[in-house]
Amino acid sequence: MIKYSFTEKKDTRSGFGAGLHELGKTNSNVVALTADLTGSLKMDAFKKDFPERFFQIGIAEANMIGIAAGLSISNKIPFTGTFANFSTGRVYDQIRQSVAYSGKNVKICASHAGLTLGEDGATHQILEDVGMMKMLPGMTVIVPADYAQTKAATIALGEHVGPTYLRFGRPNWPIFTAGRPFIIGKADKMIEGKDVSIFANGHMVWQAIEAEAILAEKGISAEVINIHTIKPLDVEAILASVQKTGCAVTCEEHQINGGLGDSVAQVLSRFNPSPIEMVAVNDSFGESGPPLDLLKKYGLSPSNIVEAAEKAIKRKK
Amino acid sequence: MIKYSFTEKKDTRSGFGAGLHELGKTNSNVVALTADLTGSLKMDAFKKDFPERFFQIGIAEANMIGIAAGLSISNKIPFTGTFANFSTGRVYDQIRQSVAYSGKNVKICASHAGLTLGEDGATHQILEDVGMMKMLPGMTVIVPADYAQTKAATIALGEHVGPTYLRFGRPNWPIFTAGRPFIIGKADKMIEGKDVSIFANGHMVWQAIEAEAILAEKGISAEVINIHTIKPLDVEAILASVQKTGCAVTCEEHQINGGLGDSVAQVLSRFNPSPIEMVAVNDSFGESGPPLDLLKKYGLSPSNIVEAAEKAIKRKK
Amino acid sequence: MRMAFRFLLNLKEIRDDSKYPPLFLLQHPKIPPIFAGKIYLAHTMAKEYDLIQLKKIASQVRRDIVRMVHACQSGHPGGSLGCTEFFVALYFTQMKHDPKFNMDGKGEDLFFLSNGHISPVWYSVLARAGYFEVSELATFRKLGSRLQGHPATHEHLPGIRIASGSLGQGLSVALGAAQAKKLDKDDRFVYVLMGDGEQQEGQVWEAAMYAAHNKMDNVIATIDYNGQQIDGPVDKILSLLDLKAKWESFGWIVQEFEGNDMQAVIDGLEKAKSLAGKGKPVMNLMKSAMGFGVDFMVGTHKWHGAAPNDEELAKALAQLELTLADY
Amino acid sequence: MRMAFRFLLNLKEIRDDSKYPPLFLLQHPKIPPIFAGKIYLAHTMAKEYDLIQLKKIASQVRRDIVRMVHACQSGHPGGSLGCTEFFVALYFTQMKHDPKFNMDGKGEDLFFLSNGHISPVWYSVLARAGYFEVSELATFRKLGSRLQGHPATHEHLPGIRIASGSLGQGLSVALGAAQAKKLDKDDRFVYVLMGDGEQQEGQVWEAAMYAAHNKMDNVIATIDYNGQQIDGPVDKILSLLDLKAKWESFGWIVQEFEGNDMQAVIDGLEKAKSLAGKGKPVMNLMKSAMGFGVDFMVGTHKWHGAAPNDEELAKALAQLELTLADY
Ligand SMILES: Cc1ncc(C[n+]2csc(CCOP(=O)(O)OP(=O)(O)O)c2C)c(N)n1
Ligand SMILES: Cc1ncc(C[n+]2csc(CCOP(=O)(O)OP(=O)(O)O)c2C)c(N)n1
Ligand SMILES: [Mg+2]
Ligand SMILES: [Mg+2]
Repeated sequence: MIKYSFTEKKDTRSGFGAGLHELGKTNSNVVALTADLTGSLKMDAFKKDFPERFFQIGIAEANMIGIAAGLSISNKIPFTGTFANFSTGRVYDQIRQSVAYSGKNVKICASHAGLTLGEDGATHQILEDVGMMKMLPGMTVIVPADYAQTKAATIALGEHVGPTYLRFGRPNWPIFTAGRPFIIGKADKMIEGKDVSIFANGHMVWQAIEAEAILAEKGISAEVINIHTIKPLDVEAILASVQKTGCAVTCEEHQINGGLGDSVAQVLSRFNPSPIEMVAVNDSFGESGPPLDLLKKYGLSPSNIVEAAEKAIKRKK
Repeated sequence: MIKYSFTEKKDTRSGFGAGLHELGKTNSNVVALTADLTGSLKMDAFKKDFPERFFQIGIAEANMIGIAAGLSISNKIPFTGTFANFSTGRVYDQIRQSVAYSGKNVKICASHAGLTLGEDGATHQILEDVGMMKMLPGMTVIVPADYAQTKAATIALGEHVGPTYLRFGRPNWPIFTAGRPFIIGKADKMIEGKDVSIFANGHMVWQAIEAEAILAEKGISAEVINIHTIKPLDVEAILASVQKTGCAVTCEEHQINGGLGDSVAQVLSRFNPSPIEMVAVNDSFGESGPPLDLLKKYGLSPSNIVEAAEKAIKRKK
Repeated sequence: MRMAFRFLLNLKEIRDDSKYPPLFLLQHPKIPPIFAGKIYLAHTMAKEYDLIQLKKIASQVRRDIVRMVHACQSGHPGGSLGCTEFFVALYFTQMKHDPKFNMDGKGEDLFFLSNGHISPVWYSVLARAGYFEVSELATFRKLGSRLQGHPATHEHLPGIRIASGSLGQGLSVALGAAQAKKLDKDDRFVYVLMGDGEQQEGQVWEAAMYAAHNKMDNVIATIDYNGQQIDGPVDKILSLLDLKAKWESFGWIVQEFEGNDMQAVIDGLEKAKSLAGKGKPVMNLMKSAMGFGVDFMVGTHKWHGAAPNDEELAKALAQLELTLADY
Repeated sequence: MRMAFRFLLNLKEIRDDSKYPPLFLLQHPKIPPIFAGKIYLAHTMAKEYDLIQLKKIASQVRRDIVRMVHACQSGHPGGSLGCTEFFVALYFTQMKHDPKFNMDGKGEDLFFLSNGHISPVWYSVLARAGYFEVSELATFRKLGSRLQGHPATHEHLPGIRIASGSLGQGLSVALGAAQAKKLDKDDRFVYVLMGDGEQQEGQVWEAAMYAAHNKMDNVIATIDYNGQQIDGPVDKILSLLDLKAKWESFGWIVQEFEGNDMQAVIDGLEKAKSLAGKGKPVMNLMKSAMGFGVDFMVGTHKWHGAAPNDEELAKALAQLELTLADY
């Protein structure tokens, strides 16, 4: 039985839009920027109600990052919004110098991350953004799991000081975290278990929850932990869980290199070497197609998580 | 006793310059591009002897990557040369789409990587380039250890087909690999040992060789392996070594996140969980200073490797 | 002779040139009557279509576009419809090109699409020109297709030499290809199309500067000057002001022409060739209307990236004459 | 009154304004005679230095530059020397600014250095203007210094609001700061300096377009139009052609002035203020000579990023009058 139910699906980017609009009301320092993607980023409500705090930059992402950094100097809290690809790889050097190294309070908010943007295909399906952003010293990196958590994370960023990368996506997705507390840097244990630790984030948390139900039927007790914050990583939560279970599965809509899997592998290798199986895109580009078909084709389905969990358990000494 | 001696120090970028010049003579399809850094990249000789195959792009790195991709369409073999920062983070999206995803035979050659560029400081000291490039599907990533190996690697790229990132640096450094075969993707075992595997690349290989001597005096037998190719990773060599030694130390002039350390951690976590200690920049920006002072301050000295090795050995079960 | 047919027929059976005598081709029942006249090899086909024929091809391409976008319920009809005359004119009257497709394009004119989102029009024209079966248009944006949402080489679709979709990169790539042609003493042209919103990307101006300084006079660039981008009219989002003055100040020869008048496009492209080779790169500012050809789509950014529903599709198709067979 | 002194003296003891009576300051033996005249608060000091005084400051700044670069045997003297008049004029006659340094710069004029490699001139002027002790100039580019090779906020050096060094980013940052000023109804100016080689970076043109469209008329940008970049003369590497026409076509008000004539710089900056506030951003094309002030360095890219040896230092210092104390 799936331990979480949902009554509604919504896109995580709408959670961002809702959170941003909320922030607009409560914090007059919050400003928003977009690079010709107001609608895709669901920033319309903010734009409508706070036009003087909304900056349309045009198709010029590098300039957007610079402008955001400049705005932050006078204590504005800029939220930039474009696709995840153009939020990271397109402007890495600008983020690095003008935001991260300069310690600016800029919130880089990125939609259409991962395979699940679907039909636009590989040029847009960035699977390396988390890896890039987590390498930047001082950068907070958050990958919320659903609409509710994306909204909560967005609102939390209003108070949080420092450069942040917030990653979300395009497709409608089950809403199952509503009401749960969201704390930056604090992993969220969704399901207790003892045989294997499943660490997931973003859309993959739901996949993990579905996988857990299948595993439970097979008599395997899986712990499911939502690592919504990749950086700073909740090392304690990871170590405590694997201490108990003895093995781990990581699940992410990201390249196998550079993301959550590597973060967990680093922690365990340094503090408690344990078998890890990684459910991620296996070092290939994506392609056009419907989101769920893509997750299946690229090995990110619940069944892949189940397989990985069984394998990880077998590998325990 | 240090197992390798050297009679000369030279900068690795000069190895690139010499290799490129060599290629210019032997392969008329080789073309070279720079973004206003001919001298810093040591491309003068190529420019002088093959002016019609040398393209001065000006300070426009994004354009340089696009032009290189375009040149490759007609079977030219373009080598782009600028600082590592502007070779990667500045142009990640361009490399991703026009080179990696398009499968173009472009050689991205990057100097002044890491802390050891010295006085220019953190804006230029990229410590995330390897992490970025290794996430790109199909990208070959090479970090040679000295002048001789950089020259050999450059020449090897003339034959190798596919997108490549070649990383080298600014300071003079011992030359100790002369005469050793260089094969892309094949780790180079420098020193046999049985207590701990030290995996290093770039300038850190020499640091590891120095560390091995200190460890030997302490009665510890360290294996030193030069992982000059980060991608494709020589998984077999890594597993075979750790199978024998039971623990690993990784050494790189890179952020602790995303580089060689994480590559090794991923391999071991998936195939043979073992203690790893990582000698790398610990998630911070660099600063201005003399190269060796910087290596010391940021924990990349031979003594840090020694410490890490001792710690890794202690952690063996 | 046979190659030209392949453009239009896409018969698998005639892929191998040597297998069938010309007679077979000329008598083939699927050759539409409008092509019963002169048929030339791709390499020499320039201007051998009369205006009526070209317009009929354009009408069919527009049908393909709306049907493709409708079928997968995603993609970019607006810019595609607006650039239909351009693509048809370029591939059927201007370029020396070989649908057998050699990646290196030696001795051929090359085309690069920088504003990759208007892939539907390119795919349709490539198929109608014989690069691949028109039936493959049905796979657009579907799992496993070679017709990716944005053009890609990754799946080896003939006709595509580089991926695009992330804006701003195409002119640079075209310059590289043009440099290679100069190195190889290959005197054919390199064409590239960009969007007007895309002009906001800095990389475009890096490339602009390079092209002038390096006298890239074998490059003929075109801007789809439709005045629209995703969030609204370009003038409201981030105005390009006097775009002609901008490109001239960057050292280019600039001309303007109407993009939805087939004759004007052909004349403009002919003119561009005559302006080329004089030490400067050539820029065409092509005034087009986003969504041209479908009354409810025309002139608005709303159809930049929206797919018609069944009813809208029917309405659109009713306005677009069926000239060749639908795929 | 006291703040102005702090600019010039950098005495730790007088950091706290309230501690010492003005008299103490005026009589302090270290006050150089050239500053015995009128002294005004930073906020109102515009034009209260006469030309002779400003030139003397400039001479001292040039001494600082060559000594700093010599001491660490790295750094960029060429562009620094060429921009000395600009920095001195800006900080000592133009900007309303507070050396106590508030990051947010509310109510102050702000300055951003986009071509961060010419940090030596900025550091010297900041120190000479009282932002930190001149003695700290000796730490330039050394381990643990706040005076990084390229300007940084990371080590909290007063006067710096953002890191630069990777070219092309400064104008964008300045626009953001200027947007914030407009939001806050703060009517001070935002100044930014760029290199001419730096104009080759596309991001500059993204920012150019944005500034015009959004009527950023509180931005006064300057280009160090020295005609040189690392690999050689700009005209040979990648020509900017008619740079004035370029910026005008991007919607800016453009004026030119001589950059190594103190009076011309002051007049130019005054003029720029009068051109501002009219709905358009203002661009100064400042014709300067790289390496100005040191005969063997002037006018060549060779000294873009090379340090003088001991002998060259002596030769340089012999040409640069000691006016304030060397650090
Ligand atoms: C680098 C980059 N930024 C943003 C986008 C998202 N995007 C796709 S098309 C488009 C608008 C392009 O406008 P224009 O070039 O005028 O094309 P048109 O809408 O007229 O077809 C945008 C912003 C992108 N594809 N690439
Ligand atoms: C993005 C980027 N690319 C390359 C460099 C290396 N670089 C530093 S200064 C410089 C030349 C700059 O020329 P210009 O702006 O004219 O400054 P000047 O040499 O006149 O001081 C270059 C290429 C850099 N710092 N940043
Ligand atoms: Mg448009
Ligand atoms: Mg210059």
